[in-house]
Amino acid sequence: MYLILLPILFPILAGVCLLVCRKDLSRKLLTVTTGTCLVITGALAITALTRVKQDFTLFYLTRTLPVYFHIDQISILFSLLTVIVFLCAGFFSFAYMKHEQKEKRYYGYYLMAFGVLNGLCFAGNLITFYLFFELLTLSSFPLVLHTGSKEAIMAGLKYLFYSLCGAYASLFGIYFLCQNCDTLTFTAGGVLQVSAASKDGSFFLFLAFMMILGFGVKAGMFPMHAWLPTAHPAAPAPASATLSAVIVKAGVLALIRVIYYIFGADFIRGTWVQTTWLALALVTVFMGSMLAYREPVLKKRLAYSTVSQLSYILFGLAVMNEEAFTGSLLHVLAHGFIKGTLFLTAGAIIYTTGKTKVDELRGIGKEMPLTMWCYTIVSLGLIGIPPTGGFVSKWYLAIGGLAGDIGIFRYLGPAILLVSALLTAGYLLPLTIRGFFPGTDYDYQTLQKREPCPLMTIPILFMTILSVLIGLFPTVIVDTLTDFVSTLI
Amino acid sequence: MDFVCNFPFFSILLSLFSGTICSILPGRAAKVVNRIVIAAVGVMSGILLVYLLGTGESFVYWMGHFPAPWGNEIRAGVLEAGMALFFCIIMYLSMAGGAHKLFDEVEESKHNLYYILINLLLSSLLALVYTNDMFTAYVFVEINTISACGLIMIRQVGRTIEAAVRYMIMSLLGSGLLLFGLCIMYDLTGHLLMSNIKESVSVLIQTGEYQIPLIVSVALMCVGLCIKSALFPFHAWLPDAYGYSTVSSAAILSSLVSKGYIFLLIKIIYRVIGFDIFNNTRIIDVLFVFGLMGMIFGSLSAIKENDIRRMIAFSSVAQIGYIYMGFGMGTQAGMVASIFHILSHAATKSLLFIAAIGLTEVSGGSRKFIDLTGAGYRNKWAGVAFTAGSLSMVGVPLFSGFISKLLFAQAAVQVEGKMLAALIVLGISTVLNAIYFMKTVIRIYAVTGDTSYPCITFKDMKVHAVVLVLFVIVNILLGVSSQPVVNMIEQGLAMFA
Amino acid sequence: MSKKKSAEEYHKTFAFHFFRWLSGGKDPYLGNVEMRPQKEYEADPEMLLRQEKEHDAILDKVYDTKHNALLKLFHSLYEITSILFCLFLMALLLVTISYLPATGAADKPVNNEVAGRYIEKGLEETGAVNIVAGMILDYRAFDTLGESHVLFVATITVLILLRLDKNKKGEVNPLTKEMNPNDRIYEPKNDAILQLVATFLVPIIIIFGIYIILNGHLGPGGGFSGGAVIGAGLILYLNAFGFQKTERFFTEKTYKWICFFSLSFYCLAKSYSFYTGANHLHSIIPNGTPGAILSGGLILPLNIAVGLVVACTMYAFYAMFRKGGF
Amino acid sequence: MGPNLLVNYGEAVAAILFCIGFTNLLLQTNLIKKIIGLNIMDSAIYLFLAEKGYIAGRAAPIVTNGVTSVEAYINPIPSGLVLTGIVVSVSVSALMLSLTIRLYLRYHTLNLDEIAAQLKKEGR
Repeated sequence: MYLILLPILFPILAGVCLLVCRKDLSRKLLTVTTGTCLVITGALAITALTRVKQDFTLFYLTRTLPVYFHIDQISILFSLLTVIVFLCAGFFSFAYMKHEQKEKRYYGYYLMAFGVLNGLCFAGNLITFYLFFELLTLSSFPLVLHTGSKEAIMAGLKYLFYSLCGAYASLFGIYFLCQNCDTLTFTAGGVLQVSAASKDGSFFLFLAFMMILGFGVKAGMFPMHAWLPTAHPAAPAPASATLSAVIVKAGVLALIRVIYYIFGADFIRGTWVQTTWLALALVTVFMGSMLAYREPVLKKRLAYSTVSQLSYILFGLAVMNEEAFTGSLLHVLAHGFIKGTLFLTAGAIIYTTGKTKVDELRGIGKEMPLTMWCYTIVSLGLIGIPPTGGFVSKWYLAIGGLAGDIGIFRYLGPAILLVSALLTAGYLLPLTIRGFFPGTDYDYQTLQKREPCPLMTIPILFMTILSVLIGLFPTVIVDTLTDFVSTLI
Repeated sequence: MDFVCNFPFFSILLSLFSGTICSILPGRAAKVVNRIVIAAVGVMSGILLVYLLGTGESFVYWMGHFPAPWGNEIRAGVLEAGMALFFCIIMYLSMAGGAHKLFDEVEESKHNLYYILINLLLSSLLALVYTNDMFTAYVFVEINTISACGLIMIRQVGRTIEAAVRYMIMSLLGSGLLLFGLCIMYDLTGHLLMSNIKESVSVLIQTGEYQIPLIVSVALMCVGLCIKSALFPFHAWLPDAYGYSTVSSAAILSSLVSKGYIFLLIKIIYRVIGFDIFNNTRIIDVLFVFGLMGMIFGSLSAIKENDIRRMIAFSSVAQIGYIYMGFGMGTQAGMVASIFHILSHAATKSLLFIAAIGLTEVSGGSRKFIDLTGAGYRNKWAGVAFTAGSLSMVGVPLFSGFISKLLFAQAAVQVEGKMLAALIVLGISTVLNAIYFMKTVIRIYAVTGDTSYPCITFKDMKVHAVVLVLFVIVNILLGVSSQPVVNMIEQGLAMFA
Repeated sequence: MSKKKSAEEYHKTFAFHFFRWLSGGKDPYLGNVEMRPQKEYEADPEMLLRQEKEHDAILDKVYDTKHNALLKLFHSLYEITSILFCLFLMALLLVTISYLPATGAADKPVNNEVAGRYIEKGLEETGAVNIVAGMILDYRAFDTLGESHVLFVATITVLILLRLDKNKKGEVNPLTKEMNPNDRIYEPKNDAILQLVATFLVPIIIIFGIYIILNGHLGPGGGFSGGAVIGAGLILYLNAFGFQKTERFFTEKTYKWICFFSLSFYCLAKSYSFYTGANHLHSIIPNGTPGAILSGGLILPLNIAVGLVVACTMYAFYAMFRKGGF
Repeated sequence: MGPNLLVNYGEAVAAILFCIGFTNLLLQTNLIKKIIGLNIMDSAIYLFLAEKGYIAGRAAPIVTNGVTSVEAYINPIPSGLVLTGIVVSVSVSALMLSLTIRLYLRYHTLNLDEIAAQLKKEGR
């Protein structure tokens, strides 16, 4: 029973202890402690996922609103992603954080964010979800402003305000849902009372839209995406990896929970909300890619790429049929691993060379071949070239889009996805090309191999392999997904 | 009658009498007496609360040898006992948290006077909570006002004295209106005891006699108490009074004194006029509108403020607005939300004041934001506590502020006409809250190169740190286990009727 | 035939003194009474002008009065709204009053069973001939207990604001900095008229005050009014003879202890009576024969306590206002 | 308008006085005048209360010749309230006056606006 609490509470407590602990731990001890905590948390999370079959009510916040945990397939999917990315990025940061200050604080908040994310995945009703959603913002925002420079603080503030505003927009909806739902427990197919839905239909559509916008902030959806490209470059590389791979996925998880488990897909399908949502998602896809294409700074370019790729997922959710939904979930995984790898490679590059702009990185492939090979492989995956993970997910998304009953977007959607894929190639591959083929005037004499230490390369390699594996054996995942996806649609 | 039933009377008389005793004691002994009295009253209220929860019925207590319409009475129910207990906790913590500052800001020979004021303030708060008689309420409102004024100006700088004058002027306007309303009400009903007035009022309403004077008298009493509790357009005295007085005073004033008046208003609404009759007047709409305005304008002024204490003070204006908005909804749920917010705001605001003093101490005594940069590192306990308080104010789950906002929203959803306005303003005000509190939190945790200010560790501030931790615990308790509290409030309101 | 006295001798006679006094030839108090002619206060016009200018300059500097149209607008708006509000309030109250029951009528809701019992049974139940005294000190004694504490807390605040304390640490008391250090300039001159009159009047006033207090339950009067009269007597004495003389019998310590004992007695006595009343116990305090001086149960002692407190408080207010101490 | 305005002329005067006091308290910038306004306001309320207690042709509520009949005396309650009210008003006036003394000693003016301006100039 209480097993479900352990992966949530243990890292949070460990993080608090680290933060409160007064003594200056030696770097080695700190690393070992944090590493152990991370591994234990991962193990606990996996145990909880496999063992816990029961629901668990911790306590009642108000009479009708319990803090309640429940594990379903979506939880398993997101939780696995969280554990893998957090472990990889955590080990990466043991090497990376050497050149940053205040490591203890970083690890403390890192562990807390880990625990909160686990809680977010396990949350069984909307109010618990909201609770952890807010906590996630608060525990991840110290990671953004970690460096303490003026830009970092401003970026952190921007992140905080965008997130809080978004959360309040959704809270607005929760207030009403409390009244008009029998329960806020996540139930496939929605819990909105039929009477309320038929009586104040348009009002609840508006609420749904508010909540989409509100939670969409976290997922970087169009009108409120601006925090993403400022927050990512400001954070240390492993933090941006988790931010981009997992934390923004909290927004996606939120939308899945709200639309499919609270309102119910049938309620939204075919209304102006779906249309607007589709339009916003597509605008974001295209705009993110364009902005990434024009961006010279590597990490910022990757951040814009995140904006664009996340909206692939949102597009899939907005289409609301089985294929698209499966595609979305697959893309959650694929993008998680790919973007994690990309940010980690960017971190490795910054760590070894200190260069941040794409133009400066000529010949980087000769210097750090292993890292750059990983970069290239996952880039191909993100573009959607078979047999990587990105291909499968985009395939499903496109199929779903074409099959969906969504008017003009039926054709517009896949077209924009295609254009955006081309743009993705346009902004990711130049680094590979210049890195491996620096041109004739490159001075090969000064070139030296400076592959980063194994603590950095192994996580990168691991995640690369995972992203390829998803592409090679998608059926394993798709089969498990199909069953419950059909219950949602 | 059980012996426990004497406890409300004991607590009022004990605190009243301790005020007299303190007048002949030196400062240090007065402090001890004061602490013991607050603790004793707290314990008695706690026992009384348990007793009342057990019996499930309120009781009246004769103050003298004569029964209801002739003698004075006090009355205790679950809500009253709970409020008294809560007031004692907050007051004890505020006193303990600000005690070390008292030596810097108040002349030592006047310390015992300070404790006299605190004792009398406690007794007047208790009397306001327990009383069943309108005129007694008026007399103790005056004690409350005067001792609050004393608390403001005991730190004798120009600002506080000016603030005290402004406070007195506004308060006297309020008392005048309250007394006039009271007199008219007396003229119409011939009674001064709340229960008897209520009977007469319901008779008057049924017969349709004296409708206009009745409404006017209710309105006068409401306006009087609104002025006294610093509802939005009458808040001009508040920032200076809370911002410059010594820190215990500020914490007590913002979290208890204004709440005492508000609680009296609740009693008037329920016990004198009757909830339904009150809701049928236009007065609740006026309260609603001013509450909403207070929520927005208070926050806006707080954003513009450059001084941490004044910022917290302005935030009080906004929070009082919340409470009146809850009244204005005119439903039981709104009332419950307001009462919960009274508790939540009291716990949070005093926490913020006490934490703010810890931050200013490590910034050379300056309360300007520019000097507070990085203060959270220099005084870790205060920094963490301030952050916790801010999060509660902003309405982050797990803290008390979230629950009160949730309750307000749930209440608002049930009211047809006022739903949208309430929710929108709630949203705006929350975002504004977030802006200025988060701004402050970032500021105190920003890294600064300036190392001229000293750092403070736990050793230097044991009591202060413990108080801060206790405040945070109270806050989280209210946020996590709100259900028993809400049940208690509902039970108490049911006993009012 | 009377013997003609020499001029020298004549100057010693009573007749000479009398006629000289009659004709105003000599002021008998000359030399006995300090009579420094006091100049009427005239403000230096230049200084006034300067102050005015300073004042304008401050306002100008702080608010930028010339250019601050918003402030002007706010001020005028404030005035207009407050006048309108007051007019509105007045109209409202007048309309309300027009609906109230008629003054002087006997069948108003006010004259109900409550007032009836006070009048009919008051004498029997409280033992006080003065029904009002019986009401405020027995039926509704809790109010009155509160009321005397209002007075107490007000003195405390006045003490906080105006008491001059000797500082041990040698820090500058904010009050001493502000106050004129030479507070003895307010001391009365040796004004013999005042002193003589005071010698006669003060005892009478004080006895009258005591009478009012002791008679509080028998006729009009009571602790508060009697105390105020005694306070007035003390203030007169202070004005006539100065602080040095009053300090011999009335210092801050006296004040403190009198207040303490009176209020403590008040609190304890009333606590006893409330406690017995609420618990339906028999009170041991007898009501006595109505009309006798020792009657009315607790009313007489309470009146004395209140009277002492009020007398001391009145005197304390005055002394504080004058020079921040006793 | 109700029927009793002319009969209740005493109360009407009290109301007008109350408003005069109220306006003074609000609008006067001079502190002493404000305090006078306060006292006018309080006195108006006492007048109001006294009018409430009055019953035509009856005596003050002091038992004379052992007559304890309701018809003999006026209502004692308002008188008691006035007594209590007077004490409150005395206390408040004393407090206000001592505040005024302090402010005058410090700022040499009784004008509240001017004091506010000087405070702003002090910048504390």
